[in-house]
Amino acid sequence: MDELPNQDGGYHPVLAVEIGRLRLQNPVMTASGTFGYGQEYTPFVDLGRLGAVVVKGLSLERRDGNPPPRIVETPAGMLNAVGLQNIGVRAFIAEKMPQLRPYNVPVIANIFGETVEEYRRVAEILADCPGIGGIEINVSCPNVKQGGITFGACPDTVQEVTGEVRKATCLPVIVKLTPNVTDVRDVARAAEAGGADAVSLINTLTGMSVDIERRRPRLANVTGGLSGPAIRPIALRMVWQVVQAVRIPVVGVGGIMTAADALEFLIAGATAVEVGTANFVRPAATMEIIAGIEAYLVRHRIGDIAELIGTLKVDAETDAGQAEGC
Amino acid sequence: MDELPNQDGGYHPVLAVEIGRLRLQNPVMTASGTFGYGQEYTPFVDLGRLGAVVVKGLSLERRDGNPPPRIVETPAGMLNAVGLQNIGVRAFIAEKMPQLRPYNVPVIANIFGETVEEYRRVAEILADCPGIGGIEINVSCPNVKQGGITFGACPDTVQEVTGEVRKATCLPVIVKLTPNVTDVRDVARAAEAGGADAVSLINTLTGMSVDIERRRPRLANVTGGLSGPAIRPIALRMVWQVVQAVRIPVVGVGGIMTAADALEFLIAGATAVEVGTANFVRPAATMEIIAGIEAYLVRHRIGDIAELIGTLKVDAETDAGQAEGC
Amino acid sequence: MDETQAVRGDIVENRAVAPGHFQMSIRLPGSFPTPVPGQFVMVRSADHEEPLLARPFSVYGFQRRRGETAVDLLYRTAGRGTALLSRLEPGARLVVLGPLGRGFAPPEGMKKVILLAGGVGVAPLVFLLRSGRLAGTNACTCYVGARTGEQLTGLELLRGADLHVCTDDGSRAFCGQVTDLLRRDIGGYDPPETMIYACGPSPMIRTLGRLLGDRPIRCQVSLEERMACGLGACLGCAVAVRGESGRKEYRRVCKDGPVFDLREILFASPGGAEEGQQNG
Amino acid sequence: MDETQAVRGDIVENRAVAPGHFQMSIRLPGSFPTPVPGQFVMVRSADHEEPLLARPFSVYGFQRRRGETAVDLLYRTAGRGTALLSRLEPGARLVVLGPLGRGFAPPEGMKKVILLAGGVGVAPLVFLLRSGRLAGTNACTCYVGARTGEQLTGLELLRGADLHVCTDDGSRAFCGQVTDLLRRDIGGYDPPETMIYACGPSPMIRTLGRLLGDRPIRCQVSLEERMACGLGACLGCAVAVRGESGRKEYRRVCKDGPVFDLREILFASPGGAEEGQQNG
Ligand SMILES: Cc1cc2nc3c(=O)[nH]c(=O)nc-3n(C[C@H](O)[C@H](O)[C@H](O)COP(=O)(O)OP(=O)(O)OC[C@H]3O[C@@H](n4cnc5c(N)ncnc54)[C@H](O)[C@@H]3O)c2cc1C
Ligand SMILES: Cc1cc2nc3c(=O)[nH]c(=O)nc-3n(C[C@H](O)[C@H](O)[C@H](O)COP(=O)(O)OP(=O)(O)OC[C@H]3O[C@@H](n4cnc5c(N)ncnc54)[C@H](O)[C@@H]3O)c2cc1C
Ligand SMILES: Cc1cc2nc3c(=O)[nH]c(=O)nc-3n(C[C@H](O)[C@H](O)[C@H](O)COP(=O)(O)O)c2cc1C
Ligand SMILES: Cc1cc2nc3c(=O)[nH]c(=O)nc-3n(C[C@H](O)[C@H](O)[C@H](O)COP(=O)(O)O)c2cc1C
Ligand code: FES
Ligand code: FES
Repeated sequence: MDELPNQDGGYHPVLAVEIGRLRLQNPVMTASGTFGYGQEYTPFVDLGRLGAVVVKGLSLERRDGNPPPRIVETPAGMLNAVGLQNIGVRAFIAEKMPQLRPYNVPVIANIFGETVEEYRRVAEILADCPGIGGIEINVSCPNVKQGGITFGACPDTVQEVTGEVRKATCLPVIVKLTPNVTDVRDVARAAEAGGADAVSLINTLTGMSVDIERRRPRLANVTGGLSGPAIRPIALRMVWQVVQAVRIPVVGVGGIMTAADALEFLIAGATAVEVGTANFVRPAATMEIIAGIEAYLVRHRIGDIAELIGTLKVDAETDAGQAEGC
Repeated sequence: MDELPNQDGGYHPVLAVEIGRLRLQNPVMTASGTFGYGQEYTPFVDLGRLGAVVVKGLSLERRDGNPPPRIVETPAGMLNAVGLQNIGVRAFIAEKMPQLRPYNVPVIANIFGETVEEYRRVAEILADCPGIGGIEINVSCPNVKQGGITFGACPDTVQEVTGEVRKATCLPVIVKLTPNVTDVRDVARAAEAGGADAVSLINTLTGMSVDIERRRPRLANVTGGLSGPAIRPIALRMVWQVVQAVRIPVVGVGGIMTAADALEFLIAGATAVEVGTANFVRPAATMEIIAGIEAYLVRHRIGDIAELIGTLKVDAETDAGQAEGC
Repeated sequence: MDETQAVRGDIVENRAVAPGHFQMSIRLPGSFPTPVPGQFVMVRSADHEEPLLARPFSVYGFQRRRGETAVDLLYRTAGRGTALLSRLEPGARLVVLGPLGRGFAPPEGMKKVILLAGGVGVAPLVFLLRSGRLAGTNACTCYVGARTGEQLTGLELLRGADLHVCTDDGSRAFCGQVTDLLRRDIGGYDPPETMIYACGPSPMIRTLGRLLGDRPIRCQVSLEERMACGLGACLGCAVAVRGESGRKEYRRVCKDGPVFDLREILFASPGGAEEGQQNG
Repeated sequence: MDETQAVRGDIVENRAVAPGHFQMSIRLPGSFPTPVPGQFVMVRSADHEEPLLARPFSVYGFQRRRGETAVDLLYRTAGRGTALLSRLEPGARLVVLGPLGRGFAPPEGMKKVILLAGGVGVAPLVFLLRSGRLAGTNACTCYVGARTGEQLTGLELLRGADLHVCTDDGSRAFCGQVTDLLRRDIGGYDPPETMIYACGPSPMIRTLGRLLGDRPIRCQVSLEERMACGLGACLGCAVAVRGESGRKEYRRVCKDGPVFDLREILFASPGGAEEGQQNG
């Protein structure tokens, strides 16, 4: 309608956001497990331009992971059953951190354990490692003490794990929520109560695929985690719900392939986003997404990304609940 | 390797399956809400060749449904927020059943209510309607008495609704489970305990989509139900879990587009399947799927589909639980 | 009535007719029923899994000649579905579902016919005019508008009619909207003798509704709404109308429309949903 | 070392060379690094959203001439990704990621080189032979097998080598598997002087492992596993090897391979996973 005269030239919106004490130069991070330890993507990504690098999940000791096949493609997505293979937190600090520090990008360590104690110890070991900007707690792992039910399915356990990690470190703590629950807000509130600086969501949805010729699961582990654009609508819905349920920042994850996708999460109230499966499809995806967000802000004359975050206009009172539209 | 001589000619495998007392000539049904009242598809589908026709969800009184936009496409899927628009159970019996009866296909009435009492009354009204082969209870609706939490999220409520419907009718009762729960097996067991003859799953996953230019939800209802191939891996995982958790037949629903997809569910243990979103993409999808299942049985020299159902080979003990493969 | 079909179609032609606007001609099997003006087809690429759902387009032209059957579409690139279609080359294979919906009712003895088109809304009106269905009427006036002069498409097919053109940016002809053109002339039309056929973006239809107000001029409008099935089964394409008892009811654009009597339509509050929204 | 790139490529040629087998030639930007034999590329259509992930293929040939750079692939249609590739026409746009992985190590003074190929596994071995990297060795013997005579592809490119051919169905040459051919001759090769390069389906690699048994012949095999990133980041493409301490470790086919020393590999029990499976 009444277009303003073109003022794009030289317009540089503020992209920086804050997650607790952690300042990110822009809201685009990598999602754990999809970006290795960062180094793998240096031919395509200037790590120094990322909001943060979230590294592959770390445990106290190295872990082998699951037998192959570990991945299978599904419509607009993929299942993975890597099985938390990692080199262990100490080897990470000794071997990988020295390579990451020169980029001057916050490194967020994604951590997991089979007991609350293990979570705490991994956090402790990371606590005074220079270059680590924060800790992301992956609660989507089976809790061996409770018969393999995932930590993330139970608000009380999430609060406990968060609290223990909180005590073990001064670093900003992000709790990464699993979507495989009835009401993700309950778990988000538990993380907040446990002292989390932020929550990130979603981790993968549990899925499965069958080879009908061999009548066998396509993954050696039978089930795996579904990621990719297929899950984006679910992730966005949960992020929107959680934004309304907690006061701490929310990091949106799940099926973000383009700047437009990232903007959906930011508008719905996410303070930052993590890009996962997209890295596999377009190795420079994160760079394209940062550029695309900036271009959108310029086009819409938004001087600071803070003016965009959480500005979703919703008519009337709409229940952020589970009410389905069937 | 050692191929048998070709004996395809004239080989006619048995496709019939049973859901409680209800015998289906083949395991392919339509999914509620995706096939109208059947009539809409007669240019493409010989209704008489279907396993069953599951009609759009019926309530006691007619309902308007939600304002538009009601649907939006997403990667390998779609969100719908139709909002349970329907003509009401009595109008269905008076106006739609007479058109369906001549096809001699079992008609399964999908029903819902806002209170347990409403479910019971709808079931009662259908109880002695000739041509109705069964009732499918949709528990994915907000329970007005419990502040809008869906019936399907709470095992006790599911058991209660199932029990009430069970008392109101002699027809086979199928309980349709929502996937928006932490452990679908708990709800499936509740349906079994309530007297269900079968469970069907999954209904849609709640999702959302945002128009970044207008900064508004793309659906007037904000959230909607995600269906289509995107959700198939999740549906298949849940079906496999439920098959191991209950003794009653399980009907697989979710993202089934082709015979190969249907076969994944059958091999994982589903006695029958429902085809939903595929009808929109290929109106004759159900016919193609029936033909494809038959061709597979012929090719694999399987004389009766019962010899295929639930024959998934899983090595070692694999936990059917929530353990994720991150 | 001939039944709807789902058939393979081959692209014969697919060319840009204006920036972001394309005309596509699709060869169909001879069995494909002849569409009524105002009916539409749903189209998707046979060689792409995505987008999943077919996209609806009004029939812009239809020919059976030299043993070949073809349907023409006029479309603008709105999102990923139409963007993909615009990239397809002649020879590319489509799936075409149609003819769908209820088309325009003939003017039945009305003396005056008005065609009111906004943007690609011209497509079904061109087909209506050229179908010969308006033959009985004495006079036909066309009001055609577009955002820019470049985007005025299909005008050559309206030759012969009394044509009034406008553009939003004034780059060609009258600067303003088709409804402005009509407003100027509306007093001169005799309501009981006049039939309006309209197709265009929702704001145009809404303005038209306000413009006609209580004038008893019959007006058939072709509406758009997001569709999944196109067959009346999914209830996705709802439009709110005043039902028999005067209360709000939803109709299916794909089956009960896409052509509706303008007077039936209940307009949503701009940018949002109608009153009486109801969840679940 | 030249860095991996993600570039646009155009299909120059894509033709069936046998039933279900295609040879594709892709024009690349001149900046694309020259791959080492045994390295691979990941390819997807730039104009299809599905499948999402690129598919890995060994480099079958690589040319820089008349200012043009091109990579050749030899592939069989295994599922929906390769089926889509096989339908693409010259001119279709691809995204190519590569060169990826560690290629074959040169024979380093070995007197005898053996190439052992099953099916499309011939692709990297053809590139190896033609690359000139084997030039230092006196003698090169190729064993090439396929399911049927029709499916024996790439033989013309092995001309000059001492060639032994077989088919599973006996429709051409020796009836049996390449490992049967090798078994017949194996006694005649002097272990410390011989280097085997092998590529083919998993059962072939497994049989080869059993066949060589304790013979101290060095054998480099190119392995296949499902891949997401191709860059070593996702840990999706795991293969079990005997680690330094003798215990099982997983290596990444895409980064640590695809070429491995046969002796390192821990084979899974047929049809299932290895011992020691571990969930979560
Ligand atoms: C009966 C009918 C006839 C139509 N005839 C024509 C025609 O002749 N020429 C033409 O160019 N377009 C026509 N349309 C609109 C056309 O269907 C949409 O532009 C198209 O579906 C958009 O698909 P997309 O994937 O490119 O856009 P999307 O990415 O799906 O959406 C882009 C934008 O288009 C809007 N949109 C999406 N689907 C529809 C829809 N079904 N109706 C209206 N707006 C929509 C969205 O709200 C969004 O703002 C018709 C629509 C209907 C219902
Ligand atoms: C390093 C490497 C080099 C390869 N080189 C060639 C080559 O030169 N020519 C060629 O024809 N093929 C090659 N392959 C195999 C090729 O990548 C697969 O056939 C292809 O990815 C299958 O994709 P699809 O979508 O057609 O099949 P899908 O539908 O994904 O699967 C069909 C079948 O192929 C198997 N499969 C899928 N992906 C792979 C994979 N990455 N590796 C092995 N099997 C797989 C599946 O288990 C399934 O049985 C190579 C694989 C790797 C890892
Ligand atoms: C191969 C793979 C490995 C992953 N590993 C981890 C992990 O170690 N820790 C974690 O918290 N999430 C892990 N994830 C989940 C992602 O971080 C992310 O939450 C999920 O993939 C959804 O985002 P996406 O759709 O953008 O990929 C992994 C995902 C993939 C695909
Ligand atoms: C437009 C639409 C309307 C639906 N309406 C109902 C309904 O009334 N009752 C019900 O139980 N499920 C309903 N569903 C859910 C489907 O029956 C099915 O469970 C779901 O779509 C998943 O299957 P699919 O991926 O094959 O579509 C609806 C789904 C769609 C897409
Ligand atoms: S599009 Fe399905 S009812 Fe209209
Ligand atoms: S494919 Fe990702 S690590 Fe190998």
